[in-house]
Amino acid sequence: MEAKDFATKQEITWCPGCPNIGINQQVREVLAELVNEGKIKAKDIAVSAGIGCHAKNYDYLNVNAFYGLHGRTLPVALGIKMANPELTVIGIGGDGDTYAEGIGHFVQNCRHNANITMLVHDNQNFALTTGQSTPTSEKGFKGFSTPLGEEESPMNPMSVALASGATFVARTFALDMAHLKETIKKAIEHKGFSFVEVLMPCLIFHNNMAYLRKNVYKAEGNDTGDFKKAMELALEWDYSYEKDQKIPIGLFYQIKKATFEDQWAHLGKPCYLIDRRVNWSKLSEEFK
Amino acid sequence: MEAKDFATKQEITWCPGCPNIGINQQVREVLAELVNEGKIKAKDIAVSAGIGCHAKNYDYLNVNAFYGLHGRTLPVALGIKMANPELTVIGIGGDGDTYAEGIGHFVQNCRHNANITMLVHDNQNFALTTGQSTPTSEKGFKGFSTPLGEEESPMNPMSVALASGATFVARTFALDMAHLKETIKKAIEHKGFSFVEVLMPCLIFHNNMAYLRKNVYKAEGNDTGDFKKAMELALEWDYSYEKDQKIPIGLFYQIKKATFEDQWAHLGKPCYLIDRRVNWSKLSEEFK
Amino acid sequence: MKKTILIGGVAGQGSAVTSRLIGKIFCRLGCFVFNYRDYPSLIRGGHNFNILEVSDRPVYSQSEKYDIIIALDQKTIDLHQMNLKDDGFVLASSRLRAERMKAIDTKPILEELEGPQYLENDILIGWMFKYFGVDKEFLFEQIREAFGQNSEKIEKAIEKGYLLAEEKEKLEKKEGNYFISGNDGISIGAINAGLDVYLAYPMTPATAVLHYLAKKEKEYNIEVSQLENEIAVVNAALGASFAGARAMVGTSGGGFALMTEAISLSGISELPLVVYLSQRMGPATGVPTYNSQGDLKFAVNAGHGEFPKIVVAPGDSQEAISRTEEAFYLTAKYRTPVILIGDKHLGESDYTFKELKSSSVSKDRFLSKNLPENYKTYEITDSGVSPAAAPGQGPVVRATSYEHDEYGYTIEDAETTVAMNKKRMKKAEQIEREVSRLKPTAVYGDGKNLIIGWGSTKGAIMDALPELDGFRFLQISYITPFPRDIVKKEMEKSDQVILIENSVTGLLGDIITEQTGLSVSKKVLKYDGRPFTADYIIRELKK
Amino acid sequence: MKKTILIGGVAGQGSAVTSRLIGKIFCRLGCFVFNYRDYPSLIRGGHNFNILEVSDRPVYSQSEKYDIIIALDQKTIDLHQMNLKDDGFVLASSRLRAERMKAIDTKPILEELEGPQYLENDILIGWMFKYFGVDKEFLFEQIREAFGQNSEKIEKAIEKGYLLAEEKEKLEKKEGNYFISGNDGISIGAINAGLDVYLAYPMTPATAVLHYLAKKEKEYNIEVSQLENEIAVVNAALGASFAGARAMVGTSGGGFALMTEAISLSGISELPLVVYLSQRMGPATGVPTYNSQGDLKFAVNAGHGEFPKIVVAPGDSQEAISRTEEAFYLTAKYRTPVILIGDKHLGESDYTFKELKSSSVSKDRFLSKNLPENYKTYEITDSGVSPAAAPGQGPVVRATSYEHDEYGYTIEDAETTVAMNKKRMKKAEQIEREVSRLKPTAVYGDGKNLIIGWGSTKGAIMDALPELDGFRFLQISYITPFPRDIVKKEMEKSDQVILIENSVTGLLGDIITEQTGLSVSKKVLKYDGRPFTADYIIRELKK
Ligand SMILES: Cc1ncc(C[n+]2csc(CCOP(=O)(O)OP(=O)(O)O)c2C)c(N)n1
Ligand SMILES: Cc1ncc(C[n+]2csc(CCOP(=O)(O)OP(=O)(O)O)c2C)c(N)n1
Ligand code: SF4
Ligand code: SF4
Ligand SMILES: [Mg+2]
Ligand SMILES: [Mg+2]
Repeated sequence: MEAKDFATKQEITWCPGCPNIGINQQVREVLAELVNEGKIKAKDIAVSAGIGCHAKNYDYLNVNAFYGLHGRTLPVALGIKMANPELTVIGIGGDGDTYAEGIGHFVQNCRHNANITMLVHDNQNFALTTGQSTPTSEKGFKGFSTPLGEEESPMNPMSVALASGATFVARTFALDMAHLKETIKKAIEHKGFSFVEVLMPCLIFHNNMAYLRKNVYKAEGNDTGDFKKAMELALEWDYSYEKDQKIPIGLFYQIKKATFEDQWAHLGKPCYLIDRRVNWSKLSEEFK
Repeated sequence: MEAKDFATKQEITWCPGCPNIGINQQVREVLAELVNEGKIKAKDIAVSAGIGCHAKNYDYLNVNAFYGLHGRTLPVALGIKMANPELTVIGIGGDGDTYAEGIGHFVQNCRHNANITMLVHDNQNFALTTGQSTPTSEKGFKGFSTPLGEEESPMNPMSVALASGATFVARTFALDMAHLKETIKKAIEHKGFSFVEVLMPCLIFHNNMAYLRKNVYKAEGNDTGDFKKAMELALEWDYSYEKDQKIPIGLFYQIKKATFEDQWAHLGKPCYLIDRRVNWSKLSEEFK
Repeated sequence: MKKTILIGGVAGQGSAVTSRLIGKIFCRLGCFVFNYRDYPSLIRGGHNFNILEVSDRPVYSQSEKYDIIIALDQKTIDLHQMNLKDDGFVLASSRLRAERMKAIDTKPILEELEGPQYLENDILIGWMFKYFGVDKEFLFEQIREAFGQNSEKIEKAIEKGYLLAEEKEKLEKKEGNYFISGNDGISIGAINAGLDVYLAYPMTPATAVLHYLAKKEKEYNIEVSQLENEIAVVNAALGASFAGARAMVGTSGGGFALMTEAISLSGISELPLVVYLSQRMGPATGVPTYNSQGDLKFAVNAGHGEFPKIVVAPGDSQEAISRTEEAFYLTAKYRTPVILIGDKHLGESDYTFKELKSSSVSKDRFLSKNLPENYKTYEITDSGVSPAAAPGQGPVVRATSYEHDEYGYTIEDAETTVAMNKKRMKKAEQIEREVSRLKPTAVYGDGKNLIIGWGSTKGAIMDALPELDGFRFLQISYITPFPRDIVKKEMEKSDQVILIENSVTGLLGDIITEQTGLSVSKKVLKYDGRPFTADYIIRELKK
Repeated sequence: MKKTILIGGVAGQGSAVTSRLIGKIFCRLGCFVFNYRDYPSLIRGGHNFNILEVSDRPVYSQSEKYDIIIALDQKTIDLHQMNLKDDGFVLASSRLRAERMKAIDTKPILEELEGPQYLENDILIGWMFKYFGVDKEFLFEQIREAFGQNSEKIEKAIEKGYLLAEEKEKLEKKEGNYFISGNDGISIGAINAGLDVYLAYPMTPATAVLHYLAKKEKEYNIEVSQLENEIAVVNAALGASFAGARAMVGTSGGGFALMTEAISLSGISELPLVVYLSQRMGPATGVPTYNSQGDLKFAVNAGHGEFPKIVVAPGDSQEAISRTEEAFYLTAKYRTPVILIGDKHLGESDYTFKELKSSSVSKDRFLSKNLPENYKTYEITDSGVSPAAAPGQGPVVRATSYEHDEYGYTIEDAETTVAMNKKRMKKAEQIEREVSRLKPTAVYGDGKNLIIGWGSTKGAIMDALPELDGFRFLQISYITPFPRDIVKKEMEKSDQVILIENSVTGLLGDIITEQTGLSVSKKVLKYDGRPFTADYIIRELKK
């Protein structure tokens, strides 16, 4: 298979040059590779998308997909996994989607540790609704809902994910194709909840391209099994732009842990293949 | 003023001996002290309560109070503060309330850093609904919704609060009255979002009294300005009971930071005192 | 024979457990029992009580006057003895005081048994069953079955009580009956319908379904999970549904409100979903352990935008079983949300039936086989129903919250928007036809005046009916689609039309007018959180 | 004079900004302008267009045939030129191709100005205003006012265009009018009502209110915040309301669904709350930038349990102003939630008025002074309304989601539950009386057939009315409490009754029947996401 087999014929409605295009391309590359390596089956891929520019991937990926409600990418992904543990489930969310509307699901899914991959397209604004501030928007950001400049400090999704118990925590950069690809691939291969924060400029409402290009560096040789080290990496950049700060990308943390599915090993196979003829008299007997 | 002035005449419906009673007592002690020290005014105290055993405090505290919806303690507290920055706002939540239904508000309010105090009565179960598992229930916990034993690992609210940007992070123990009182007092005095995790046994559904009594110790001499040290303290106990683990209580972290209210200094005084006669022709002129 | 027995005590003393045990024993003797449960929102203390209505004929509600009050504390006596019948009495330990009382000196017995305080309940049980002339061995069998290993002391306590009483009546043992609550009915109906995934966040009075199903998780190989909140619950259920599972969620009004956005999603994405809404007294947190039918119009109109929806209201535990099975059938076949609306009274009361019947509706998953490569999730067909598929079967399967074309790709143009709305609304016509075959209404009795009710009021109305000359009862079980023609016909041929509802404003009355243009002539409403009794209805209708 | 001008291009080319500028200039000339906005859900690319209806008489809707198409891209021409009037033409750069076209060679001008591409829009504007005989200096004044510092190049571009055109008409400058969108009307209505706190989470088509108010935050000393989600928004608003603030939230259907639990809380806690629900095409995410009135019944029935609620639907920007002021007045006085229901078409269209009027309702906070020490938040009074207070005033103030006694302490007993429900429902009677004085309906025209509509359909209906012999128009502005008697009387004295609604099923029709028992004879429905035009209505009614 090739990446193009995972493309659809739908007209792209992202802005010309939007980094979402590159992310989409790399997701398709990774899927093709994993299928070719026999690690996953094309028919068994399922994407759960939020609502936002990021989520338009739903229309541009030729795989099983659920375009849910804004903020609910993760519960949907978890539900898919519950019903069919054989599926390779990938969540695609935005920073608004995942860190604002859906922040509660994010924290709890880091803990649930179902074997799903969550890609957050963090462009530090609500882009599709024309550029308002999100929890990762930097202090001073002037969006339409903060015309006088955002006054709060941004949250740090990396440290929140770590503190919430995620077993795979990585950051990548939408303009570094090789890194993007490698990171997404590792995330899908990880058994458990894989969180990938994808830093991406929004050309229209939050163009941090120059800053990111200048300051992003690849964390290498870090001990990905060490929580404290991971937390240090996470805290290196505070999502602000006041001065140059180094921004590490790469795999920060990865550990092995029982997955959510391990809880319900009794289910075993896709629900829809289970024949559930129930013995009614046995079932009702309890009440006799 | 005395603690009893903050009591009401409502019949207590907590179980006999429930640690909620002690927490209620200490909250009243602290309020009386703060009033007597001239630091707050009795008429300017406002409590926001969730729904659960913990929240029955609404009926047992003789102060302005809002008994909101399950999980919404923090948005209500924030709203109160917005409308009247002069109020001393105290949120009272449970672990179900704050870490399950309301976990999203918890993370974001740690960041908002409004000058409010959030007391979480963590009895590691949904008590009022007869003992189901919450995000802090330990693996193996047998509640009615997990009769086969909880299979997930608990979240660690201390580390999540730290990672989310809380400026005051403390843990106390409901059966240590002096510590409880001291901690709550410090929390109310802190300018910014103060998070106090109150470990408490639930006599009926989660009685960890012996374990807590044995393992709780007071963290002393810790550098409360050092994030990493605070994180280490936070991670000392993982909310499990498989083996004895030391459980630090005390102030883990405290820093100074601009509060949410600093954003809207333009409001200045309680909304209800603002005279808002608007010049209509000036207002509508823009559209001419 | 007809006896009303009230059992009361502080929370934790076990009036709920005790009443269920007594009820079950009567059922096994062939009696009909209705068990009403009344408790405040607290864990220990306060005042809990149950009312057991025991009869040799079918009975569906509790009475207002008691033959026996089994008092576990003084408050029970103080609050309820004024409602003793003239020949009624209080049965209690001699540490308590009542006017007409069979006082049992339980203290020495408890000391002898070195048993915990709750054995007092068993002493009283023993006394009472002797009073009713129930065979001791039969009693012990029941206890052993109920408590297994732990039954020894309980048996002894029962025996002690038994020995102290005199036989007053002689209950003949007949063939045993089934004794089941509405919530248990919902639960086994769901299992029998082939439930794969049940998700919930605890909320009274729906929680018992979560508890029951969690216990059965391994035995029936179902996934039962409590997630972080109701929004996670309902969206995960839709994720599961997308992936081919039969999914159900359960909650009460507040949690239901949080689910309404996703109910709309179920509508446009055409993903099957059963939502069990167990009502309690609102608004907001309200009176959380008390009853109301006040969410009806909210449920019927739940979710933004327009899409077909099914709202079905069982009237007792047997109906809970079969309507739940129908809910799964309809949602699988027509791929639109079904709201199963009950309430505290239905869910937490125990009902008796000679047999429990499962519904004959198909248990099929309605998934297509031999899917074309070019599969269209939202294919426009004559019926509006598209052939369904699950991811993993082969072709790409899509589900979306956006308006879409047949493949499920996002569209925004006028024509496709219209076409897809038409497609979905066509299903509403199919559903209407199908539901008309599922007995959406029932008429009991044959007076010229018509009582209309829905849901849990059925019990009290049924028990009142024999006393109400000239009244018949129309039970409406499907609220959406509304059985317009039947209701209209019944109303038109009646003198008076009386709505009976546990609500402040009489919500079904609004729906009836909306759907038929006709108005009810009178509303008998009750909104104190307590369910109707037959006596209450009789009084109101004889006014 | 009546002209219809379509302006279109890809998103980002500025058709929205350009059309608003043109509209505003016409308004300042004394014309009446209606500006319709049509755009898909994307940021760059696609196809956006506006339709400007310009007339010397009041006009409230867009037409289907155009006099001028100002095309910024070829797609605009390809999609719309078939709707040119016989004497209509396309105005565009000569890089584009159309059948009947005034082609302007913009390239050399842009090169000369070394300006960005968007100056092309200004060249076309200049051309067009010359064509209409508008004075150049007047034009420049407008540009300078609109763009301030940045106006220089724009002026030059306009001048270039101006010089290329020939004057065809001669627009007399009359006294200028106001030009305002529904969302802006809501915003200034709220400010004028004394708004303290506006909270929202962005959601089309309500977002413009958040944007407008955020800009005014300092000037009017109001707190405008975007919180983590709609649930935080509405609960924080109630917290603020408790603390004495006039609080409002704004959202669309999906966010509204998430708020319904708290709407119920507003009901039982008796905390004032204004919820602005700006509808779009659902269900779920639906067609997010397109129009619908499909949430009406969801809004009317929003929230579990029973409590008084007010639902008011402005029909244009002027009504948006005054109905918003009324919303604040009613919620402050009666302490129950008010839903201000609008839609994309109302919110994002610009309307013209000779003057903008503010409502005469009281702007009082309705907070009591001289509170007794023994203050009771929920004191039972004859009117059902309790004297209100804010924490900080002195005595303890309470608010609760539980059922409660007069002090606000939790109760669970039957009597108090009934008393408090009665108390709250008494307010509904007061509200009904009060609303009857707020012109809940309006009748336009005087035919024997009745058109009924609500909300944004007013515009097209008003514009159609002069062409519809024998029809009058009943606009219903208060949906709850429903103006039962007026509607009934109007319907009864009419031959035909036609409901016009942007929905699939005709939701107001259901409400009319529910409230009056009467049915409309015909429904003219449109559910393609696009608003009605007068032409469409005329065609449908002449069928
Ligand atoms: C419940 C709900 N609230 C609000 C919206 C409106 N909405 C659509 S997309 C969006 C923001 C998207 O931001 P983000 O997730 O960061 O995605 P981006 O567009 O930046 O990729 C919002 C608020 C919605 N669709 N549903
Ligand atoms: C939206 C909503 N969902 C569920 C409930 C039911 N409910 C009431 S209290 C409670 C749990 C309380 O747990 P916690 O916050 O830990 O308080 P505790 O009783 O343990 O003190 C739940 C789930 C509710 N009231 N509202
Ligand atoms: S608005 Fe930003 S994120 Fe959205 S498509 Fe354009 S560049 Fe990409
Ligand atoms: S159930 Fe637990 S938390 Fe609730 S009152 Fe009893 S002991 Fe306290
Ligand atoms: Mg974003
Ligand atoms: Mg708890």
